[in-house]
Amino acid sequence: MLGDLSFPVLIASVLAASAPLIIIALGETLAEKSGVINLSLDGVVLFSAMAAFVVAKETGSLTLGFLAGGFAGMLTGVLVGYFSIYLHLSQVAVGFALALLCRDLAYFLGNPYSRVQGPTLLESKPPLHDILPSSLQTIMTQPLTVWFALLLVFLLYYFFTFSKAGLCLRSVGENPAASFARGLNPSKIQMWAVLVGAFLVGIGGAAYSLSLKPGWGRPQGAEGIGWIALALVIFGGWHPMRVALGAMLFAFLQVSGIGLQDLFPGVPAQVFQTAPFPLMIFTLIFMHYSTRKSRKQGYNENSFQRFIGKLFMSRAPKAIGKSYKQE
Amino acid sequence: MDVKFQNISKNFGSVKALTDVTLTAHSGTIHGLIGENGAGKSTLMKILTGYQSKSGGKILIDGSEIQLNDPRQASKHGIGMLYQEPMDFTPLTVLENFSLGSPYQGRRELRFSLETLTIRFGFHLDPDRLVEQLTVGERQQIELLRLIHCKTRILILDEPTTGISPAQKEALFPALQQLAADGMNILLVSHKLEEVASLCSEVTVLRHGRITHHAHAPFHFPELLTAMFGSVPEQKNKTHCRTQGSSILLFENVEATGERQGLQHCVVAVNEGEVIGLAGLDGAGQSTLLRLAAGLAIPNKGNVQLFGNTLPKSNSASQQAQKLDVSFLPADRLEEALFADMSLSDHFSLRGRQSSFWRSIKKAQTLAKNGIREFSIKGNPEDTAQDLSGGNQQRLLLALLNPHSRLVLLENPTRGLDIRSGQWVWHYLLNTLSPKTAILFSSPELDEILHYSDRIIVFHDGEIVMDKAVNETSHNAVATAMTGMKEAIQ
Amino acid sequence: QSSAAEENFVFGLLMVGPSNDHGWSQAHFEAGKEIEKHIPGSKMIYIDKVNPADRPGITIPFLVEDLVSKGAKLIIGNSNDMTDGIREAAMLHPDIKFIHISGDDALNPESPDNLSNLMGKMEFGQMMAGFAAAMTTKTGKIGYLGPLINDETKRLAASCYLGAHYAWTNVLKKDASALTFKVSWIGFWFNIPGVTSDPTQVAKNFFDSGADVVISGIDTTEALIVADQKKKEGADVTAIPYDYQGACSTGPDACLGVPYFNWFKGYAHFINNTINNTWEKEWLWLGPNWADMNNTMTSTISFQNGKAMNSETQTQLAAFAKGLGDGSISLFSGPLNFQDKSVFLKKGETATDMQIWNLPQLLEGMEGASK
Amino acid sequence: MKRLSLDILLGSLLVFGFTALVLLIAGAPVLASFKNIWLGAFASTSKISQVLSVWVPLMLCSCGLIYTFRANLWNIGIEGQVTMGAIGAMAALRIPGIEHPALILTLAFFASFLGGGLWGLLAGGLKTRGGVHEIFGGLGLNFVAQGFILWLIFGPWKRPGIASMSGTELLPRDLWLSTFPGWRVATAGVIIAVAVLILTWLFLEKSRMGIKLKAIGQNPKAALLYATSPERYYLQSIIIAGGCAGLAGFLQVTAVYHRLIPSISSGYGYLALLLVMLSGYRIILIPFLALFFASLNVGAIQLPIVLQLDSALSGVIQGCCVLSALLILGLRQKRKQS
Ligand SMILES: Nc1ncnc2c1ncn2[C@@H]1O[C@H](COP(=O)(O)OP(=O)(O)OP(=O)(O)O)[C@@H](O)[C@H]1O
Ligand SMILES: Nc1ncnc2c1ncn2[C@@H]1O[C@H](COP(=O)(O)OP(=O)(O)OP(=O)(O)O)[C@@H](O)[C@H]1O
Ligand SMILES: [Mg+2]
Ligand SMILES: [Mg+2]
Repeated sequence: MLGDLSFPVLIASVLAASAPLIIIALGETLAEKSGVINLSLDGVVLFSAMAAFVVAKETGSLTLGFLAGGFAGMLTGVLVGYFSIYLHLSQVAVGFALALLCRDLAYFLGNPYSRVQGPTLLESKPPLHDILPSSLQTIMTQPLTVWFALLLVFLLYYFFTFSKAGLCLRSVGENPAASFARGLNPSKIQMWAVLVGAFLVGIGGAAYSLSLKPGWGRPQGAEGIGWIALALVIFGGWHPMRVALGAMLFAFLQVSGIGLQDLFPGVPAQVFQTAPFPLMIFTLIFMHYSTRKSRKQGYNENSFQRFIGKLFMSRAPKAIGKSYKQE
Repeated sequence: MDVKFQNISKNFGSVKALTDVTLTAHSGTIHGLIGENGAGKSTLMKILTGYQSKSGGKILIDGSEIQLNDPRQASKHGIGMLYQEPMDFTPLTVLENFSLGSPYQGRRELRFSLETLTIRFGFHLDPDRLVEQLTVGERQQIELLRLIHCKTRILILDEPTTGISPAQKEALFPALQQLAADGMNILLVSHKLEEVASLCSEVTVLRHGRITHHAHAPFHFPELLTAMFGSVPEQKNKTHCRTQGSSILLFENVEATGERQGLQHCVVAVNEGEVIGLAGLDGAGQSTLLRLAAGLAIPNKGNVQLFGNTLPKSNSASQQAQKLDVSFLPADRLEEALFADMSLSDHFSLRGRQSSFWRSIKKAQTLAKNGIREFSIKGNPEDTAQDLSGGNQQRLLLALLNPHSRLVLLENPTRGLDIRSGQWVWHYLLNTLSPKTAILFSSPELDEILHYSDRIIVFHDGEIVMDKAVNETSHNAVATAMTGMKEAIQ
Repeated sequence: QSSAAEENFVFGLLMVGPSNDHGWSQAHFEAGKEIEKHIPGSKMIYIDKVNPADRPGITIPFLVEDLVSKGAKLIIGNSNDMTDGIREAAMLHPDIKFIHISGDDALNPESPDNLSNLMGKMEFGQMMAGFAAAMTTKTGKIGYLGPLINDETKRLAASCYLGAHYAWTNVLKKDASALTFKVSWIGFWFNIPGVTSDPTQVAKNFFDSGADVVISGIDTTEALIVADQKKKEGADVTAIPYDYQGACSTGPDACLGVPYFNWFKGYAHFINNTINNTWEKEWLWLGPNWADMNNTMTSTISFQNGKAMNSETQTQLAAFAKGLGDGSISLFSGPLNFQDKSVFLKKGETATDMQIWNLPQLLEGMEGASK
Repeated sequence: MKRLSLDILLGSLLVFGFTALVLLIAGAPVLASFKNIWLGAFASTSKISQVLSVWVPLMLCSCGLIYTFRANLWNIGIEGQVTMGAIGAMAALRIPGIEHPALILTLAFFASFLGGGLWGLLAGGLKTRGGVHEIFGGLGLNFVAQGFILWLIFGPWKRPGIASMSGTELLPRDLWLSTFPGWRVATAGVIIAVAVLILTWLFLEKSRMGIKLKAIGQNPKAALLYATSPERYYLQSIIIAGGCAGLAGFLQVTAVYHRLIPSISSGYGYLALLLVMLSGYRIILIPFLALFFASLNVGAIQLPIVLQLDSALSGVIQGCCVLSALLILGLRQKRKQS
């Protein structure tokens, strides 16, 4: 149906293509759960992709490359955090300016490194590769970033749902004043969430330049991904699993868009490539509409209904976008 | 552990919330703290939990001074507070709310602790329910259990019974007494004299940020009421020359959400020229009623009729009401009625229903100048609204009031005003506006209501518990009705 | 400064992509450097990424004006997409000479006299690429990563297919139906995220769906990078980049070879004519120097073998090139049908240059969109 | 006044310091870079007029954004509004059978306003009716507009023979907006930009609508008490913003590119967002800042030509300006509080 890709291959490509996006979107989820919108994603992804590639190229070490990507992300996180949490400036304004700044900074500083060969992260065989059925072999032969992304989904899910620290972080995003009243330090918690989130965004950026779209250049190929990640967080209702599913859906649309070219020869190829972006955002709008009623009623009696409700209802952290000022 | 407040004072900018408060609460007792709205009770308690900083004074525990810069330090000293406005996380579950701020425990143990405590206090709480689906009372129950679970030794309860049913009270009160008997120091903030009387061994009354009364059980209610609300003023002869005419505002069995309990079974008719005071504790339903009449809130059931027109149940209701010359002045002026960063003359430009496309800045300035002169506003046309003092903000709002208003709705019209400004406001409302204008106002000051209104409507927990002409009632009757004491109403 | 400009012959180069793209633009850039070396007194000034996505709001006439103000006497625009801008600039500056790469304005009698066209007969290069690919593939599936659909790209893809078809049926003597040649267009000469298909993803899809050789027709080297990555992971795949002699360096182990341009000869021709005042409006379509294909001075089109090409293919390819050169192998000759089965060339017919230049659709046997 | 100049001085120092640092990291000569940007923008009339041709659409977008910022809306969909304006203009220009160029151009003018305005209305409707934050509605619509223009250029409006990224076929010469001899910027464009600036100033400072927008932006709740419906004014402001952006699209088509190209908006919408933020939402500053931004954009072309640097430096400077301004604002507020 979709070009000549067999089903396992399709799954494998979708997994591979979605991994960096999952990491980025989860980083943003972490920050937003604590109440801070980091709108700078689109630039930060490129900036960290550039930093990661340059460091990996210079040192020959992929590990250092990924770390450099993470720290480049974190550096921007410091700015977002300081400006919005401690100076109480508009998170949207700071993030937007930073998005454009980081993008251009990446292009400017990365120019000498464009289109040169550098280290790339390769696919590796899963353990017990040889006794797996061949379709599983295909699906599970993936670069480490894929495993990291999947692991991160579960880690973050566990963190938010079961851990004490995760609960504290969520509580700050819902009602920082109440968290303060219970002895937490909302500003500090938010700062940590932003920093770790930005670190993950940086890792995601590095996953682009070191694994999915190896190399650096203008364009790198990760442009526009930051905006999609922001939309995914909403699409996923701030729930790690759903965010990840959203990222996979987006990757599926991108991968299959290429095959659609043959099915609809009259439609220009470019249209299929732009389509996932608006589709993503309009799914979001649709979701918003369809869950509005049920969110208003919000009464789920038995545990099964509660489970379904948790799965499909999306709700922003209550204090999102407003930083806490202590009286 | 005994707590001693020594010469505590607290300023919010120029507002003196507390002045020189000295008070001791002993362990093993329940100490009551009462006073009218805005007396400073909550502020005093928040200082004890480190949630707010104090401007002056000391806090001593068992005789030694302690530093309380944030709630964490307070909780180390065993101080915990049940806040008046629920300080919880509505999208989280009961269990999660219970665990936040508690010492670390496994989930299973936590659940077990919660369940044991609910049984002990006779509450009914499903640990997995979302808190947003609970009533305010249930939310306070969680907080209370959490505080007890956290081994709090100084327990502050700021109006713990706002949403609690009589049956739950019967479980709660003995439990509190038991806790006190076990050596806990409980500070109880309340408006409900009955509760205070049945629980506390000592009571302190705050008024305008100062201590006005201190008493040990048994209590003499009239004395307490006087200390709370001020001296009962003698009834002056009213020299109103207002004409009372046909009915202009009708509430037909209206039900609406808003404030704490919303509004239920509300039937009210207002006539031309009437001045009606809405009495009740904070959030008992007065504000919801005013907003319904102004078209700013939409009833869930029933209709609001203005001058024979039923207000539409849509966003256009407020414009409709304004077309019918209804004016509304909210209590929170900067939040709800003024534009903090805009100049006074800009406010005058916005007023009214001029249809011209352009606005004349000159004209607005002239209007502003006239307004400033007529209403003695301390300020210039170019000043922004936030530059004005609270009193002058209220004068500005009055200057902006539609002079042809047929119905004026005021929420706490003298909030933050000194006595003379307050009198001036009333003079303006009663004498400058047309005598046919009806005035509906709410106020936390009982004296004000008794003094200016022709008719008093008293609210309690979202229902109207009394609706009488002012001559047919008394200060005491209203005060007791406000606090929900049924027997005194008859 | 003007005196310095008189001593030197300054020429300007407008490149559509980055000057270090290891592809189309870099080939031009290097040719400019060669000119500086071989024509005394010549000096290149250049600007790259001349496309509306990278330089929003900047138009060709403005850039030309800037280059002219810096003393340029001749301006080269290296993209088909600059057609309108170059023509407009040529009209605004009648005393400056213009070369538009890959266009055919000069064939139009109404176009300005100071504007010439230059192109290389890459058809031959692509035939060799196709040949090498068919000799190498084990699965019989070849992917062609196409840019956007126009006459130039259609004829290049078709040439590539013809080369592959020749190798498959005439050299390997295999059944024509066992060869799949699939073209996927990304929408532009290089990746513009959110606008074009992602070439990395397209190349991956090719390999994932069974192709083991991908030929790139775009300006950048994504196909080779993906092949290199796959090769390191143990897959037996190769790729053929495009345009630039050094393109293999981004993934040498997976590089089968690269058909590339040497713009030096064409540049030198026009620049010498300008210096010697012998300029005339020309439409120049230069081919390989069959005698010495890899001579950068004389051969405009060439094929550089890569590390991944085995020695047998190398000898066969050399023989094939020889055949193309002496005319014993002529691939654009009948019987040939278009993709929609209509007849392109009858048996015995050979296509004219213009028929090839304006190829209306892909050929029968190729998969992929023609419009 | 003294404080303002101090702020500007401090801000410039920050921006200069950061940019110099970036240049040093890239191993580039700092002063030469600044000098070349300056020369690249102002060294000749051709350059100045190129600066103006960037200034015009920036002005139009910024003026539009002032309306939405007044109402406290984040109209990030402005990019798509420029694109839809350009599409509207092109649609009008393609109407067959109209002989008179002036008539077609006038038609295109209004069509572009309409195209941008309706696109704005869509984002506004999603906000007021759908409860979708304008940032996400706007972003989605940007992508939709991008897809739409690509479809037109590669589909129904493609060049005869070849569809290409270089856009639709060139407009006939008589539909090009005329320029003064020797200038590259369309006279009509400058006039439109100045007129829109004056109108915006009049609307926002002198009309009742302006004051109402400001009121709604500051306190939508209070606006209700002044018989002003926030929803209506949200929609009005975003329609006007979209319309102004649409006019920028009209000029991009008729005065700059003379055809429709995929990236017709040239990123001016996003740049204008930065610009308006930097201006602190003051109309008076907008023409000057637009000139500053435009000269950076144009002047930075010299970096690759002369110094072999990437011209993205202009974007770095622009972003840095906004962040520095925010930083200074934040620190001032913080000091005021304590
Ligand atoms: N954060 C604040 N900023 C400014 N003023 C405040 C603040 N909190 C309280 N106040 C003012 O301090 C005074 C005391 O308020 P407080 O909340 O202590 O009253 P209370 O006695 O608890 O009243 P109630 O019975 O209504 O709860 C009031 O005048 C109030 O307006
Ligand atoms: N932020 C400010 N900027 C400029 N002037 C201010 C500001 N805040 C207050 N003022 C001015 O300072 C004076 C005192 O204000 P303040 O609020 O302390 O008055 P107040 O004594 O509380 O009066 P009221 O009883 O009317 O509330 C007023 O004239 C007011 O206009
Ligand atoms: Mg209180
Ligand atoms: Mg005051």
